[in-house]
Amino acid sequence: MSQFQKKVDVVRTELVARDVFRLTLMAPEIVAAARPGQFVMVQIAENKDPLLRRPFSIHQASSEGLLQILFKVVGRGTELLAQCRVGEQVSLLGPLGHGFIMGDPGKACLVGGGMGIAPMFFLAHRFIEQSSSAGPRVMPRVILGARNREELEPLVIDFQSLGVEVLAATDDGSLGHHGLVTDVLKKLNLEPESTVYTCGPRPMMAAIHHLCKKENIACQVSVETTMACGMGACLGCAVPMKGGGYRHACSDGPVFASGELLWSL
Amino acid sequence: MSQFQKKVDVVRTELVARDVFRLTLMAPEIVAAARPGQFVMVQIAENKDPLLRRPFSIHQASSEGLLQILFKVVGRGTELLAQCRVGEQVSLLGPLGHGFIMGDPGKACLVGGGMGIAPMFFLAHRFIEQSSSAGPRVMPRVILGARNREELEPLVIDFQSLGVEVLAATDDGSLGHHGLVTDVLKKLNLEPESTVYTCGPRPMMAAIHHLCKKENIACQVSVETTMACGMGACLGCAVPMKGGGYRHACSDGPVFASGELLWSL
Amino acid sequence: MESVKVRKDEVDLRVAIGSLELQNPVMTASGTFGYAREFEDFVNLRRLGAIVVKGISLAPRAGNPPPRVVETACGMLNAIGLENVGVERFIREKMPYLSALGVPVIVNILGDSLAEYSQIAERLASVPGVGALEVNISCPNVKKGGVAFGTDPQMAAAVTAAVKQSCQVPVIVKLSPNVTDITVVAKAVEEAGADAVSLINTLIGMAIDLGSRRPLLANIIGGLSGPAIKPVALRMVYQVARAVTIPIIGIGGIATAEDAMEFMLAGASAVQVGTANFVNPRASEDVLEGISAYVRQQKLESVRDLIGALRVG
Amino acid sequence: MESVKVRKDEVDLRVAIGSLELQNPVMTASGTFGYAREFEDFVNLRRLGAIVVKGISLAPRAGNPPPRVVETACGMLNAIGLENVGVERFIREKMPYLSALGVPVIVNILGDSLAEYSQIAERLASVPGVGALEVNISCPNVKKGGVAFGTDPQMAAAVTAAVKQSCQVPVIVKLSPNVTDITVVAKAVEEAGADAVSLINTLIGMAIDLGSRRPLLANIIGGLSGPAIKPVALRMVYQVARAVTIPIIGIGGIATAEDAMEFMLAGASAVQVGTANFVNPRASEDVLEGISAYVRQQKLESVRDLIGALRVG
Ligand SMILES: Cc1cc2nc3c(=O)[nH]c(=O)nc-3n(C[C@H](O)[C@H](O)[C@H](O)COP(=O)(O)OP(=O)(O)OC[C@H]3O[C@@H](n4cnc5c(N)ncnc54)[C@H](O)[C@@H]3O)c2cc1C
Ligand SMILES: Cc1cc2nc3c(=O)[nH]c(=O)nc-3n(C[C@H](O)[C@H](O)[C@H](O)COP(=O)(O)OP(=O)(O)OC[C@H]3O[C@@H](n4cnc5c(N)ncnc54)[C@H](O)[C@@H]3O)c2cc1C
Ligand SMILES: Cc1cc2nc3c(=O)[nH]c(=O)nc-3n(C[C@H](O)[C@H](O)[C@H](O)COP(=O)(O)O)c2cc1C
Ligand SMILES: Cc1cc2nc3c(=O)[nH]c(=O)nc-3n(C[C@H](O)[C@H](O)[C@H](O)COP(=O)(O)O)c2cc1C
Ligand code: FES
Ligand code: FES
Repeated sequence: MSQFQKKVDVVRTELVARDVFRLTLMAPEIVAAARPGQFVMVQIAENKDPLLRRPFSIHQASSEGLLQILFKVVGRGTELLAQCRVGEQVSLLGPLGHGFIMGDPGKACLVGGGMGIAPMFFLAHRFIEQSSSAGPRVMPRVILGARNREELEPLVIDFQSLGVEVLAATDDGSLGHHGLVTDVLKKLNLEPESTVYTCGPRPMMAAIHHLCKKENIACQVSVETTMACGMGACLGCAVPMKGGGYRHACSDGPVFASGELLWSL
Repeated sequence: MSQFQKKVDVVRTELVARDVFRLTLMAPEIVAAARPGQFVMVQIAENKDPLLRRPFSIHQASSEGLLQILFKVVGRGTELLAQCRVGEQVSLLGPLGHGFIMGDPGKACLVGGGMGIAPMFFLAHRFIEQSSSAGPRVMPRVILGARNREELEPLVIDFQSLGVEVLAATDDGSLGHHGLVTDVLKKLNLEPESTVYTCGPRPMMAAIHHLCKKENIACQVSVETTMACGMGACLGCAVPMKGGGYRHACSDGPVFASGELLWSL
Repeated sequence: MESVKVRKDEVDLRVAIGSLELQNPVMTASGTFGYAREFEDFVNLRRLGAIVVKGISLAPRAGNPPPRVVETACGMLNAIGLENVGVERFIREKMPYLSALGVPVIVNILGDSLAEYSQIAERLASVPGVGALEVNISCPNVKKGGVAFGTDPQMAAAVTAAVKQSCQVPVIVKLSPNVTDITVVAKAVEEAGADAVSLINTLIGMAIDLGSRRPLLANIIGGLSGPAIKPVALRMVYQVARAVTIPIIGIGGIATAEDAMEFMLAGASAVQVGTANFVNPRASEDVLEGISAYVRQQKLESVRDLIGALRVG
Repeated sequence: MESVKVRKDEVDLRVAIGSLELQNPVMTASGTFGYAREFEDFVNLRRLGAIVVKGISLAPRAGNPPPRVVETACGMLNAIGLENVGVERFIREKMPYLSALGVPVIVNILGDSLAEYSQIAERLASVPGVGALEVNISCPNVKKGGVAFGTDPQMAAAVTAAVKQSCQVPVIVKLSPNVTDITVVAKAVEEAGADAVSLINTLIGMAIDLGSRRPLLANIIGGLSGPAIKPVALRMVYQVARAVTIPIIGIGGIATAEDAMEFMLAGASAVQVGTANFVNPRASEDVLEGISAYVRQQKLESVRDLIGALRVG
């Protein structure tokens, strides 16, 4: 496993929706090693406050060495990161963690909620690359959910530009299904050999886990925890396991088979 | 006494010499209240590191509400401050302290060494304004010293543009007298009714104090200490007094009659 | 909660420290707010819950040689050495301005012996405007007095009893964090009659200049304050809140209303803003306004609903 | 200083911790460097003075429920709860990699009783590559064991004696800063036979989420580390250096070579880099390179010239 700590150039900054930002960074070494579901730790400040790096999923890793993260401003760290400008540098640590285990693109269903959409884009992209190199193009299914159209539409368009069809769900019904992504997933009636790949708020992932369990469908979830190091050193990122005990989101995850995890906290 | 805490716009940044910067700030309230020898406390970072403000003499306060500080990068705070860009804002606290007690411009001799030149410019400017409003223009004498021509020349030119003649001294002889400002001062043979106004490194000010004492000339010095608050609240800025005990650089000074201070530390 | 009236359109911010009723829980911390007047251009002093002034001793003290302060990561060290004008000049020169503000003045007192504590308490208790005494048994900067009283429960209790006997005003004992178990000292002073405890004073620390190979403070060691110490202060307030029944005043790294309310959740009835005053001279009023906005926005009946309201388990 | 050779063109960075000779004074702090392998992409592990691994107990421990870590001003709180794989799996799974590095491995050990400390020391002492044991008597996270041993000089001495009797390797006792007088504990463990002391472990702290009104750590309290605590650590190293004659390992907020050398001036013979590893996984090697450059540039005969070289008075 190759991991890097690099000061990288910010080459593009985008305001995707209110409080949602996308940074494009030139990070060829990390990109070369990156797989969907992995993440990077971003240093926020040159000085000692905020002290710790912040974890962000790899949103896209292009063949030109460009790495993207998509994030929402939720606190001090993300607020400072949103002020990043083209020409500045940030320190990245990555790629970190174990990503999704990618199966048959035609049997894949990707479900992203809120900022959980971030890693799904990289995953969708790789599925499509994989499927096109293996004969006739088979597209994974994609379900994306968010609070409203404003937040979701720009991301839906991005996925559509990859050539995939997107099923959308919003809390207020302003785009796609009025309600939860799980409603949409339920209606899809996936075949038993399918695999659901998901990332999003915990209640959403819990609902998807239970649905998949009932339907006997494989389900991989990417979890979030607070993290200090992101590389297995601090043991701060404990994830309670079904059988008792903990595993570590950064080094054992962030992707787990949903059945391994303890969902009733 | 009126003091203000204001977020002010950076309207100009200059690299004056290697590691020496000048910031021009739009601070009309502070400018209106400012007198030569007073200082401002500048907040370095939005976040909590570095925590404390840093004190800088008021280098110039123009009738248009512009305030300048001139500073050298000596540590983390000044390094960050040097990265300030036009369009950004900084928080100022000021004007603080008691400035110079200005006597007869024709009897004034200003001696600035290194960054101690900063307050001398504002003082020279006010002396000239004062003298021109009071009939025929009488110029204060000005002696400026620094390590070398590179550091000193831009500042000498600034003073010359006020119309004053500048006697320069450099450690390496690359501009003006090869040696100390005290040598130059000594040769001036000031009349007994003169007042020397000085700011600079402590050894320089000590030498000037002793010279003035011998010659029976009044001498006002602006001292530097570490400061936490700059406004008399923390008692951190103790200055040892000749008669024992301490006074406070920020609220009792930073300008003192040199004879009041304990010079033999 | 009767003596201070609340207007209908105002939120109820009143809290009580023993018999002392405050219009709101925001005070200034001793040694960080001078004698209040220094802040009159920045803070509407009449709005504060109380003003705690720089520690006062019987005789004036010159304090330590410089350097006295140094910045550290998210904090600062000070070794002021309890410089102060002494009780007589304080009463003569500072109290008239302070008492005219109409806000309770809490005088932080210190002494080298029980007798000194008694004497200064007696002298101050009768001065109009003095709302309470805060007994500094915890300052780490002076060799005699301070250290010993604050770290030994018996001595802390003895000082408390001596001060209580010498005055009628509420007595707040300010605890040192430099102890193995702060609840032991808190319980000792509670039993000795303290009306409230305030915590924490500074942690003892040190800074070194590599270039000169010298300590950065002339006094070698000093007291650490500021945001860096907030987690320690919060923990100690939480622990003391479960050990005593008298009110607690929370101190340590408070710079925002959020900080202040976290201390209240942990069990503090009031708070003191310290080092933050140096960075933002308006900090105390900013904290007050933030608390007021929160109480209004959360539709709390009173700010007192926050005291000890931490949900654990 | 014989066993480790210094090449002519290299600066002399060797230091000794009792009978353990190190090629340089830079170690990693327990619990912040995993089992070292996690850092192999970032640090040339063979260059380090020593590697201190995560605290090991006799039986594996699952640790505390999450959240376990939270950021604070210039610091962080952790309540890992001493999660570890237990001594047997450690020896089987981690030691082969570690011992192959050719750098002394210092195993941080913890137990709930004297017997447990003895047993684990006995078990580890004979394992090839184990250069020393660091006895954790100070971890604040576990109710049993940790706290009591570290804050009571008698108990600290008893653990030290028990571990010393159970092994031949040098025994380093890691001191807790959460005490009134750290020199008392330091002297007690020195007398009980400790070959060195390391300090400081974390300060006990707490953080609260105003929104949910809950502690930010599931364990409520946790250990504060990082730059915020450096002044306290430096002060304690300075105090202990004047109280004991055994070597001291300085810990607390060290992120740069300057930090490390300040601890050496205060009296430390070696240092440990902790929380800084999380921000900059190369921190330990950066510190080492910085010290090396300084010793060369200042033309010191040896890095040992720095130890206790603080100029006071
Ligand atoms: C593996 C992983 C991948 C992630 N990917 C993304 C992503 O692609 N896009 C995105 O917007 N966010 C992502 N996050 C969450 C992101 O790390 C947090 O939003 C961020 O750290 C908040 O920092 P802050 O300083 O702004 O907030 P803080 O002020 O630190 O906290 C604000 C809020 O965020 C929560 N929070 C803080 N730190 C974390 C953390 N490390 N993990 C989860 N929640 C946290 C706090 O509990 C609090 O509610 C990811 C988290 C993990 C663990
Ligand atoms: C009233 C007053 C007016 C001043 N005016 C000017 C000015 O016009 N131009 C200018 O360049 N500098 C001036 N200074 C000095 C300036 O405040 C310091 O250079 C600055 O605070 C250093 O900050 P730093 O973070 O870069 O350095 P740090 O990393 O904090 O320290 C680097 C070096 O600077 C010294 N230093 C740190 N803080 C102070 C301080 N408050 N006062 C003096 N020395 C300090 C330290 O001892 C150390 O040697 C003035 C100081 C005072 C007290
Ligand atoms: C410069 C300075 C001077 C202080 N002087 C006193 C004092 O005279 N008496 C006292 O009890 N505490 C004194 N303190 C401690 C503060 O009142 C407060 O307890 C401590 O600074 C922690 O709060 P903070 O982190 O908000 O500053 C002083 C603190 C500072 C920084
Ligand atoms: C996440 C974490 C885990 C730790 N685990 C241990 C441990 O197992 N044993 C121990 O003695 N100290 C442990 N410590 C304490 C550190 O070794 C060190 O003493 C402390 O963090 C102070 O140093 P620092 O400020 O450089 O981090 C841990 C610290 C952290 C942050
Ligand atoms: S975040 Fe440190 S071990 Fe996972
Ligand atoms: S700097 Fe605070 S009193 Fe002078």
